[in-house]
This record gives sequence, structure tokens and C-alpha cells, in this order.
Amino acid sequence: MRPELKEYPLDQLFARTFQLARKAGRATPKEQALLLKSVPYVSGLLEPMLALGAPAITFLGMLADYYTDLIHAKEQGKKVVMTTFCFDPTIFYAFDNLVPVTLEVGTVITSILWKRGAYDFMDFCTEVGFSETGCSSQRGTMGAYLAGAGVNIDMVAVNMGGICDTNSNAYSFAAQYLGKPFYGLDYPAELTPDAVRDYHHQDYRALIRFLETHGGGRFDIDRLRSLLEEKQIQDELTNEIEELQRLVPNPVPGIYHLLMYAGRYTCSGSPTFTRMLREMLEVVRVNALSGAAGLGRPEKCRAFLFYIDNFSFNVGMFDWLARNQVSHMGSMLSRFFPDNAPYRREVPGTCYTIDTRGLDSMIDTLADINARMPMTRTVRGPYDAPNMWLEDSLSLAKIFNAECCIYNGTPGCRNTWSNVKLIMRDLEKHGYPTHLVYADAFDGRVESWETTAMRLDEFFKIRGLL
Amino acid sequence: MSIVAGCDVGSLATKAVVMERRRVLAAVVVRSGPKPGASARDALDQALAQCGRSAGDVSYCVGTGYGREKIAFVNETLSEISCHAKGARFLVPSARSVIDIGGQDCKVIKLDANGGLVKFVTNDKCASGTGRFLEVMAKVMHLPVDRLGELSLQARDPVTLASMCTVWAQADIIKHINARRPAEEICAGINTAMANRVAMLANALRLENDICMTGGVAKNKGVVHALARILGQRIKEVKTLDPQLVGALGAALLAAEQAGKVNRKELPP
Amino acid sequence: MITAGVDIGSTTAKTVILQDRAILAAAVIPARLDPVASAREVMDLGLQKAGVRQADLQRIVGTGYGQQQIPFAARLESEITCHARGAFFHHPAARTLIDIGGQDAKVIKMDARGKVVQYSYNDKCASGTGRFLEIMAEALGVGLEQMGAAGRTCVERLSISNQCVIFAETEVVSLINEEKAVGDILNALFRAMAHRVASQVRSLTVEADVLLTGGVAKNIGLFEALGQSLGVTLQTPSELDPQLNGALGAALLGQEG
Amino acid sequence: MTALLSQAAQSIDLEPLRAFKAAGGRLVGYTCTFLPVEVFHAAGLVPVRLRGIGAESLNIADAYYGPFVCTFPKALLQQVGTHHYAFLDGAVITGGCDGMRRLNECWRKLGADIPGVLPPWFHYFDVPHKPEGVALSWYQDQVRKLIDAVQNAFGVRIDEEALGRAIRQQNRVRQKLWDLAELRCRRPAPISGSEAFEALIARNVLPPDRYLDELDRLLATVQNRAVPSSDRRRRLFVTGSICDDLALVQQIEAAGAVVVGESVCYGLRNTCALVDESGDPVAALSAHYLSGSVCPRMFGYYAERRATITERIRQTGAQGVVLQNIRFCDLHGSENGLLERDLEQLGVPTLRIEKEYGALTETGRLRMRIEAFLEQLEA
Ligand SMILES: Nc1ncnc2c1ncn2[C@@H]1O[C@H](COP(=O)(O)OP(=O)(O)O)[C@@H](O)[C@H]1O
Ligand SMILES: Nc1ncnc2c1ncn2[C@@H]1O[C@H](COP(=O)(O)OP(=O)(O)O)[C@@H](O)[C@H]1O
Ligand code: SF4
Ligand code: SF4
Ligand code: SF4
Repeated sequence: MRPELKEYPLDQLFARTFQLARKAGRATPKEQALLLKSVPYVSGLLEPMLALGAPAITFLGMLADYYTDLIHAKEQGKKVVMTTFCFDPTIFYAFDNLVPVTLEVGTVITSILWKRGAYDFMDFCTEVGFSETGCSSQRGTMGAYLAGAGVNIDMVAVNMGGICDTNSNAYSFAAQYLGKPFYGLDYPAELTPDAVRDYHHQDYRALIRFLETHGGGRFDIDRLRSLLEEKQIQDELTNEIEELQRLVPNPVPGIYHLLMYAGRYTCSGSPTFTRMLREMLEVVRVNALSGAAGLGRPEKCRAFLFYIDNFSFNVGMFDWLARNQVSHMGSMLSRFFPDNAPYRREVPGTCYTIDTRGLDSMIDTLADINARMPMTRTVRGPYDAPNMWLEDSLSLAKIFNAECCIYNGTPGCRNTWSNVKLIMRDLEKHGYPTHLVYADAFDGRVESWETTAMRLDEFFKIRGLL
Repeated sequence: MSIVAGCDVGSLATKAVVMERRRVLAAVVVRSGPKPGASARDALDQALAQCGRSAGDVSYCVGTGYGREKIAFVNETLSEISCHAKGARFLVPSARSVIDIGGQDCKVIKLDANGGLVKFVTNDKCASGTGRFLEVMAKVMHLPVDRLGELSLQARDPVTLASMCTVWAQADIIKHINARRPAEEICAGINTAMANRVAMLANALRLENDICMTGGVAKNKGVVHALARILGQRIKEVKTLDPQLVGALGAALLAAEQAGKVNRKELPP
Repeated sequence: MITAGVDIGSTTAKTVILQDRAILAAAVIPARLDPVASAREVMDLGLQKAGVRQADLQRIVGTGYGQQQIPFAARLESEITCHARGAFFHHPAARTLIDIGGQDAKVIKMDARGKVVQYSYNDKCASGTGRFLEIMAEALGVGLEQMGAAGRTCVERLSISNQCVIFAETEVVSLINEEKAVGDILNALFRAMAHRVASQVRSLTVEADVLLTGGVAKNIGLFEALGQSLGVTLQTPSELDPQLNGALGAALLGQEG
Repeated sequence: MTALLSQAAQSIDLEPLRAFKAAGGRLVGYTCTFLPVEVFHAAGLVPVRLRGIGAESLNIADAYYGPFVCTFPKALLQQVGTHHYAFLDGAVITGGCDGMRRLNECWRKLGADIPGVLPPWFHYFDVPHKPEGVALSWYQDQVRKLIDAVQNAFGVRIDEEALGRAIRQQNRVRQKLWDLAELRCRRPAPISGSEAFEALIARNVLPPDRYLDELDRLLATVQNRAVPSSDRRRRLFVTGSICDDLALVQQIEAAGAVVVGESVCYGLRNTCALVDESGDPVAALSAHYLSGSVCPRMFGYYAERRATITERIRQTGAQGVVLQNIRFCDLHGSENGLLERDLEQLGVPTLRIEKEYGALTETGRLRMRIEAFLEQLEA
């Protein structure tokens, strides 16, 4: 790892970058240009972000707060919990002394904002013993925390293996390497049976005990209730955006997906996140009313990404889709399955309900939400079983009128690479031209963006989609 | 006067060193042929001819390298790790770390203050940390492999190779060629990719100074410089002998030790 | 109408010149470092063989890895499209086309009208390419042209399992060190490579006729091993050098406007 | 040495299984040590742990699995696809790791493409990723479901008594395997690692009665064996990825070492404790099979595993540890990274290797590293 990376703690860099970006968002163009110059390391990607307007600026501010809280956690006597993106962070915010840090979000930021991407951190993990073939999405920031170039972690709480082994494995490695307590929520291979629900609920209670024991903080019912009520509003806003997404042309800009899920992974239940969703909805409504596509250009095709949608060190995937007039109809990362979602009819009996009547119902709610986080829901069982990967992909592709499906992921993902060829066969049988991207969504060294883009070009052209 | 020999049958090159009293009498590198036994014979014969000795003069011979099992005339075989460590310490007595990059793998060796083997790692994951990687890339560039190093030193803006895989890196290179990037920048990209890969292995062992590089790839200045830069550590060059010969040298040194033991045993008290 | 297809591959540059639907001339040269030079050279050779001038060509269609660098191409088409077009021309019954070039292996499924239904490239970490054979030919000291016949049959059944080209070469070196017969090693290589390609083909489901094109189709040892591994009788163009299939397709697309 | 044990370690097609089948017996394949095999014994079925040995290419498996997956489940699927497991009457898939879990889909799809390779009974056994709390009752439920499923599919009855008998028999096996392990701790060891490893692998694939006989015979031979008074061979311990790779142990020993113990999936690791013979057999089996932390798929229990492994290293007097993992096995791959750090801190030298499964490994380079490791230990 380059020595200079250890000089500035990673989270401090994030905090500073986003603070400046927030300022820049509110500044005049001239001030903006000046400010951007002083943002360290950034490869010029903040500019296009800022160009997205209000929601993106709110998003940047939200991340500024998130990382600012993180770097001040220790001095405020708070404990830092390392967690994963497919874990709803609400529970941490319900404690008065816990601050979460989600590694995958950090990896996306590092790889998008920094010229050299997250390679140094990834390679550092390998150097201290973590296997190189593991998923890159954790390694991209985990390296910093392992190297001591980030805040000190107090404990690790994640979703457990069987959903994604390589993910849980990375976190358990980190916990062990740093000598910190570890808790994993475990998930059976099915979703709907009562016994499974019971399992979720009991396991979640054990998690809360773990957080109490190792955090020493207080779990605050009122706080939890207000967080859940805020989440309810957030779900409604999200649903409305998704409902509008069904229109042809789709009025939702593709990059919104990234902002929406990143927001949910980090700041679920926070008023700022609600504001961002409101601002998004406004833009989407305006687009919808005028019949404009969120692409900013006429829509020629609609693609559903049945796994991850970003590509390392640039927003290439989003950008490519927009430039080629293909609407992004969502990815597996942007589906959460509340009981009022527009796609609930397609997936009956599998959504969660927010119930704030009492402590128990609230904990059950959290457990149910967590059991439906991206991947946690979709890839826990056989891909062709009820409510699993194939059914979810088909129902979402259908409800959003997608014309083709694209897989993009990471070679670290045993779980999907073990059956993606099979699901592709089935999606094709159902009439969806399907393309597999062999790149790594977080590590640009696996396949260059140019190659990925060339293959995308070819796919859309040859399959007669464009 | 009895002499000793070391013979290193590598995947790409076969090396022989003949020594007398810790002094190198002759050293030879030949391209490995399809029969390792014959390549070894050939290399040793050439070396003996060089110093005007005959096979009968060799009191002890140690074989190493991939083809070591096939060398008919050796008294003993030892792994390349031990031989490179031995040879490197002889040439650079302060060496605590040895990085040997040969044709089909790369080895990073850590030594204690007395030159004892503490730990080693080899790349078993991907071929992109090997000399073969460079050869394949050189071929794509229509260049001889020994030109990659000096050319790359002239580069101002090295290309980056996205893929670490030898096979897929070729596609990257062709892309850069098509984009008309100057050859030296592409070469620098190749050497840097190689160095990155090796650095990962080296960092895993937390190398101590002095670091010494051996094996054929040590002759590629581009890789050596890039590696030193990435590691942030100086690499001591082996100056008195072709670094590709260090394995064979180590074998010869070990042969001398063994010969000493044998002789002592045989001598009446 | 006279048209030309120019296919600048990773290993070779190819051209086919058509008059209406008849082949006037074809040429293959090893790819130069500079793709522009490759394109120029192979075009000139083709023109010379055909006895026409470049000005006589109504349309030049480019394809292959270096297509962006063909200065005189009026149109560019993806390799998949060109190969499918070429195959449909000389073998309309083909439903599955396997093209193995220097750098990748493509599998293309076509319908009865020659339209591409689905296609795939070789996976990462692939040893199923022509380069694999080139590297091995070099390691074994046999010529590319001879290696096919030399490894057609085996006396001792050896096996090579590594998926990585470079590491497979290591295995070959070990076998050489064990003083195994070159023919047996080659045969093992062909089987290993055939298995890689076969699994790629199977991912898309195999439908006859199965056609093999690309430079590697000229390697009889591999040709037979692949047929065996897939359990089908492979076809390859009889009148045409299979390496020219892409260039032919490009020229045909030129004819069609 | 017994020929049958040796054969069982190296082949899928075994005479005792053929004989059992010919006499109307039924065979069920399974994939993971987290499955309580006693259930099958109690039903009069013979469980056969599935392996990929003998697969020299993956041309079938690679059409189902993607490229970035461990070669163990692929090799297994390959053997299924080439009819090497045509004798199975049923199969149970367990979600050991993600790659193994997906064998479920891959096998079923393969069965749709190649007739005759999918056994009539196909069951998924869902093992939680932790050994305590709610997971334990879930596991018990899974065992009960398994019993029901076996009863229905094969028209047999599995009662407490039969289960108890099966448990007692397997406990005898466990005890004898510990006797064997103790013999290996002697200096010099009267039995080579290869010989012992054969016996350990064979346990997973032979009918239990037959196996007990063979094991007794082996133990008797070894106990009476004359051993040299001194032994210069280095004593090594092997751990890491799933491994029924006799060739690896043989290769290590051919380089001049002796393998005195291992903690791998086909080895001893899950055999340490006996199953409680009193009380409810399902509860006893569950407590045993889900107990502790034998496999890194139980995330968060590394410290326990490390303790077990270091204790066994101490008992066996191993001077070095080979940490092996199959490429793309991140569970063992990264755990090996931790073990490397921790064992070296304790002064135990380690050699970390990444390889392919079984015959798919390139042995030339592996040999060099093993030899170099031994030279390192000599010095
Ligand atoms: N003159 C040279 N300049 C730069 N690199 C060289 C030179 N000669 C050999 N090499 C490199 O050294 C490698 C062979 O190294 P060597 O140590 O002999 O390997 P092995 O022992 O496996 O045969 C070649 O692959 C090549 O990359
Ligand atoms: N005469 C030949 N006999 C056998 N194989 C050949 C012959 N010529 C070329 N090849 C094989 O064909 C490959 C090149 O195929 P080609 O289709 O020209 O690739 P590309 O289009 O990528 O340049 C070489 O790598 C080699 O393996
Ligand atoms: S990535 Fe490439 S070089 Fe590396 S192991 Fe795979 S095929 Fe070989
Ligand atoms: S390694 Fe673990 S999960 Fe895998 S088969 Fe063995 S016991 Fe089961
Ligand atoms: S070796 Fe690892 S990846 Fe392979 S099957 Fe076992 S646990 Fe899974």
C-alpha cells in the first residue's frame, strides 16, 4: 500500500470530500470550480454528480454527514459497527451509541472518486492473507481498516453465509484479524414458511443482544419507532418513483438507482434521505408529465440488470446505458420488497409490512426487512425456487417492461457465478435476450471498461435491441 | 584439483556453473531443449569446456530447477528456493530477501541474518508474475524479450493494463497498439503490471533489506525499477554475475559444502 | 458489384474480394504490429490476386479486433455478425458456429435464415484459443501446420488439466521432462482445449449442423478432438479456407448494402 | 494396509457397493460432513459421500457452473454427468459453501439435459451457519424432515432403536479412528499418512460393517508393525479445503516427510467427540453434527477452529503445517491466511498453497514447493 494512503485516514478523506462537494453544490459556478480544485484525489467525477442537481447534492451532503459522524464517533464515546450493504442499518441508529460503516459503499466511492481506484486497499487485504479470489466489494475499503488507515472498528455485524459466503467471509476475516466481536444473521434457504420467519425473528433478537452486550448502549424504543415511521415515508416515496418507472418512456434517470440504494444502505430512516427521495420524485414527476425519458434522450430500449449495476472507477455502466438510449430498469440491488411496492402483485406473500405498534412488532419488522435486503432475499435458495432469483428477475423485468437482462457482478461471487449460466438459459427461454458481463463491478483490472463496453455494444446490436 | 558444479534446468533456460574453492570458473546459459537431461549435459559440457576441465574432475554436482530429476550426473538435487537463496547470499552477503523471477514462476524468499531460509512464497495463482508473461507480451510487441526493459525506461506515460491475466492482457496490449501508443509506453505498462503482481507476493512477506533479485527477469531493468518503486525499497543488483545464473551458482555452492562433508568423512582421522 | 471484407484479427489479417457472390480473391497475412499496415498490406495482396484496383471496389467492410484501424473501410461490422453471415453463405444448414481465432473462441447460434439467436465468448481464464496452441507449438518445437496431424492419435493417454494457458504450458514442460512422446502430449493438449470449447458450446445447447471456422479449424487434431468431445460430426467449409470466414461475411455484408 | 481401504480412497466404483446394490440394497449420495449419516444407516441404506476423483476434464461441469468456482463441486458434477454415479438411488445436497449449495441446481439441470444422471430421490438439507441458539432447533427440524423424507422415498421405517444402533456403531468407528490418530502421534509413526488417509476417506464411502472390519484389520497390522528406532522424516500436518486427495498426501510423503495428521473435510475433524448414546437420538445427532466449528462455513468461529488445530498439531508433534486451498475457495483460502499468521507466531512454520481439486492440479510446481518447505525445515 502506498505510504501516503496511510497518512490521511480514509473516512476523513471521504468526509472532507463530501463536505466540500456539498459546499460546491450550493455555490456559484465560479466558486464551484475553485472548490473542486481543492478536493483531494478526486478524478473529476464530482462534477457530473453535481450536474444531476438537487437530489445528488442532497446525497453528497448526506454522505458528508455519514462520514463526519463516523470520524467523530470515538470522541463522542460511540462505538463503530462494521457492516455490509445487504444489512439494513436502521437497528444501529436505534441505539444511542452506535455508528455503522458499510464497506461496499466505501468501495464504490473509492473506486469511482479516486483515480487509482481501490486497488491499494484490495491488494493490502491479499497481502495480509485474505484470499485474492474473494469478492472485491468489501476488499476495496476493508484494506484501509485492516491497515489502520481508517477509524477503529469495535464490532462487526453482518448477514451470514449462505446468502453470500464470500461476503460473510470477508467480514469474519476482518473481525478475526482485528480481534473484534462478530455477529452474523443467518438465513435458511427459503423465505416464506412460518418456521423461517420464526428463525429470522429469533436470530434478530440475538443480534440485538449482541449489540447491547458489545456496544454497552441503550436501545431506544421511541427512536426506533420514529425511524420506522420515517422508513414508511421513504418506502412510499420509493414506490411512487418505481410506479412511474413503469411508464414508457421511463422518466427515472438510471443513476438514481445508485443514489437510492446507497442511501438506503447507509442512511435508512434519516430525514435527509427522505428529502433526497422527495427531490427525486419531483424530477421524475416533471419528466413523466412532459413524457420525457429520464435518460435525457429518447428511450430506445429498456434493460433490467439482474445483479449489480455499477462498474469500477467510473459510472461507465450508467453512462453507457444513457448514451445509448437504454433505460436502466433497476437492478437486484435496488429492490427491497415492502408490501406496498408496485411489484408486490407479482411476488405475492413475500413482502414486509412495517408495524410500529409495539416493541416486538417493530423488531419483527426489522427482521423481516433485513430478510428481504438485496441478495439476502434473492440468492438464498435455489435460483429456480419460488421467490428466488429467477422469479424475482422475471417479475421485475415484466412489470417494468424490460426488453433484455444484463448480469454484471464480481468474479468473487461464487453464489451467482455458480448458476448464472443456468438463469441466463431460462431468461432467454422466457424471451429476454440476456448478456453476461465478465467484468468486476469494483475492480477494473479484471476486464477493462473498453472491453466491457465493446461487448455491450455488440450485444445490443446483434440481438436487435438497438 | 577437484571442482564442483551446479546445474539448474529451468523451463526456459538451462544454466550450469563450475566452481573451484568458491571461485566461479565457468558459467553457461543455454536454451532448455525438450530433453532436460540432454540440456543439462549440454550446459555442463559447455561450462567444462570453457574452463578446460573434464567431467571426471567434478567431485560433486547439485542439480536444481524443474528438470532436476532428469539430470543423470548429479549427486543430489535441491529445490530452486534453497539454491537461489544460497547463490544470492554469496553475491550479496547482506541479503535478507531474494526475489527470483524465472520462466514459470516467481519466488520471494526471506532469510535470517545467517542466510537461513525463514519463509518463502511462490505465485501459484496466476501466470502474470512470470517470465513467460514477459515473453508472451514481447512476442505480441514483435520485440525480443531483452529489449522490454531498456525500452520501458524511456517511457513517460506508461499505459495501464487492465487485466492481470496473461491471456487477457494480450488483448489489452493489442488495444494499445491499435490506439498507437508508443512502444516504450506499452513496454513500461507490461513491466509495471508484472511488478505489481510480484509486489503483492513480496508485501505478504514484509521483506527486509537488503533485497536482491535473481533469475532471468532480473535482467529486465524496467521490472526491477518498477518493483523498487512499488515496494518503496531499494533492490540491490547482482553485479558480478548474470542474475539468471544465481540458481546454478547456489547449486554449485551447496555442492561444495556437500563435497567438503563427504571428503572429510572419507579422510582418515 | 465488387466488394471486399477485411478482417484484422489478433494473429492474422484477412481479406476476401467478391464479385457479386463469387470469390475473386482471398489473402491471409500474419498481423503486423501496426494494424494500419496489416490492413494496407493484406488489401494490396488481395487486390493484386484479384487483378482489380481499390477504386473498383464498391464497398469495403471491416471487422475483427483491429477494425477501427482500417483506414479505407466504409463500414464496420462486429465479428459475430460477419462470421454468422459467412457461415450462412457456404453452409446454410449450420445452426451452431464455432469460430476459434488467435485470441478468442466464439460460439454463435443461428436460425434457419442465418440470423444470430445467441452467442458467447470464451470465459475468463481460457485456454480455448488459438494462442494456446501457438504457445504450446513453440514449447514443443513443432510447427503450427504440423501440430494437428502430429497429435491426431495417441499411444499413451496423457492428461493436461490446468485451465490457465501459462500453467498448462508448465504441465507440458513437465511432460516433456518426463520424456513423453510429442504426439501424445499434443493429443492431450487437443483434448484439453476441446473440452474447454465444448463446455462453452454446451452452455448454449448444441444444435446441428455444427460448423468450425477460424484459423484453428485447420488444426486437424483439434478438429477431431472437438467433434469427439461434443459428440457430433463437425463441419468446416470445403471450398474456403476456414480462417477467411469472417472476411467473407464482411464482404457479403458489403454486397447487401 | 488393506487393499479395500486403498481402493475405496481411489475409486468411485467399489465392489462392496456393487454387491450391496446387487442384493437389493440402496445407495444415497451426500456431499457434506454436516449430514448425520446415521439416519441412512438406521434405514438400512448406505450413504456414499460424493467425490470428484478421477475427473480429468470439466467439459460437462463447465457448461453449468461459471468460471470462477472451486473445482471440487465441478469435478463432482463432471463425474455425475459421465455416469459415474449412475448407481445412486438418491442424493442429498447440503449447502456447505455457496459452490456446493449450487450443486443442487446444476445437478438438476444436468439431469434434464442428460437422462439418467439425476437419482430418483433428490433432497436438500439446509444446515445453518452457526451452531447455537435458534440454529440448533432448526437443524433438529431438518434432521426430522430428512428422516420423514427418507421413510417416504424408500418405504422404510427409521425408529429410535435403529437410530441408536447406528449411533453406537458410528461411535465405535469414531473411537477406532482416534486409535488410529494416536498411533500416528507416535514417534516414529508406525503408519504413513497416505495409509491413514486412505482409511479416513474410505470411511465416507464403504458400508459401515465392512468398514469396521477393514479398520480393525488395519489397526491390528499397524499395532504389530515393527518400526525403526529412529526416523529422520519431517512430521507434517495438513489442513484447509475439502480434500480427499490422496495424491497430495502421497506427494508430500514422496518428498521425504510423513503426514501425521490432518484437519480436512474427509479427515478426522468432525469425529472428535462421540454422539451421546442416551436420550433422544435426533437431539444427540443434532448436537454432535452442528456442534462447534469444524468448517469455516461457520463464520465467526475461527478462534475455536484455531484452538482445535493447534492442539492437534501439538499432539501429533507436527513440525510444519501445509495450508492448502482449492482456487476460488475463499473460506479456507482466507482462513489459511489467518492460520499462517497465527501459527507462525507460535513458531510453527507453514506452507500455504493454492491448487485445483485432485487430479486437476499441476504437480510439478507443487513438488518444488513441498521440497523447498522440507529444506526450510531441515535448516
Ligand atoms: N537478456 C534478458 N533480458 C531480460 N529478460 C530476460 C533476458 N533473458 C531472459 N530473460 C527473462 O528471463 C526469463 C527466464 O528466466 P530463468 O530464470 O532462466 O527461468 P527458468 O529458470 O524458469 O528457465 C525469461 O522468461 C525472460 O522473461
Ligand atoms: N496452418 C495452420 N494450421 C493450424 N492452425 C493454424 C494454422 N494457421 C493458423 N492456425 C491457428 O489459428 C490461429 C489464428 O486464427 P485466426 O482466425 O487467424 O485468428 P485471429 O482472427 O484472431 O487473428 C492461430 O493462433 C493458430 O492456432
Ligand atoms: S487469469 Fe489468465 S494468466 Fe491468470 S491463471 Fe487465468 S488464464 Fe492464467
Ligand atoms: S468443507 Fe465444510 S461445508 Fe464444505 S463439505 Fe466440508 S464440512 Fe461441509
Ligand atoms: S473447497 Fe471451498 S469452495 Fe470448494 S467446495 Fe469446499 S468449501 Fe466450497
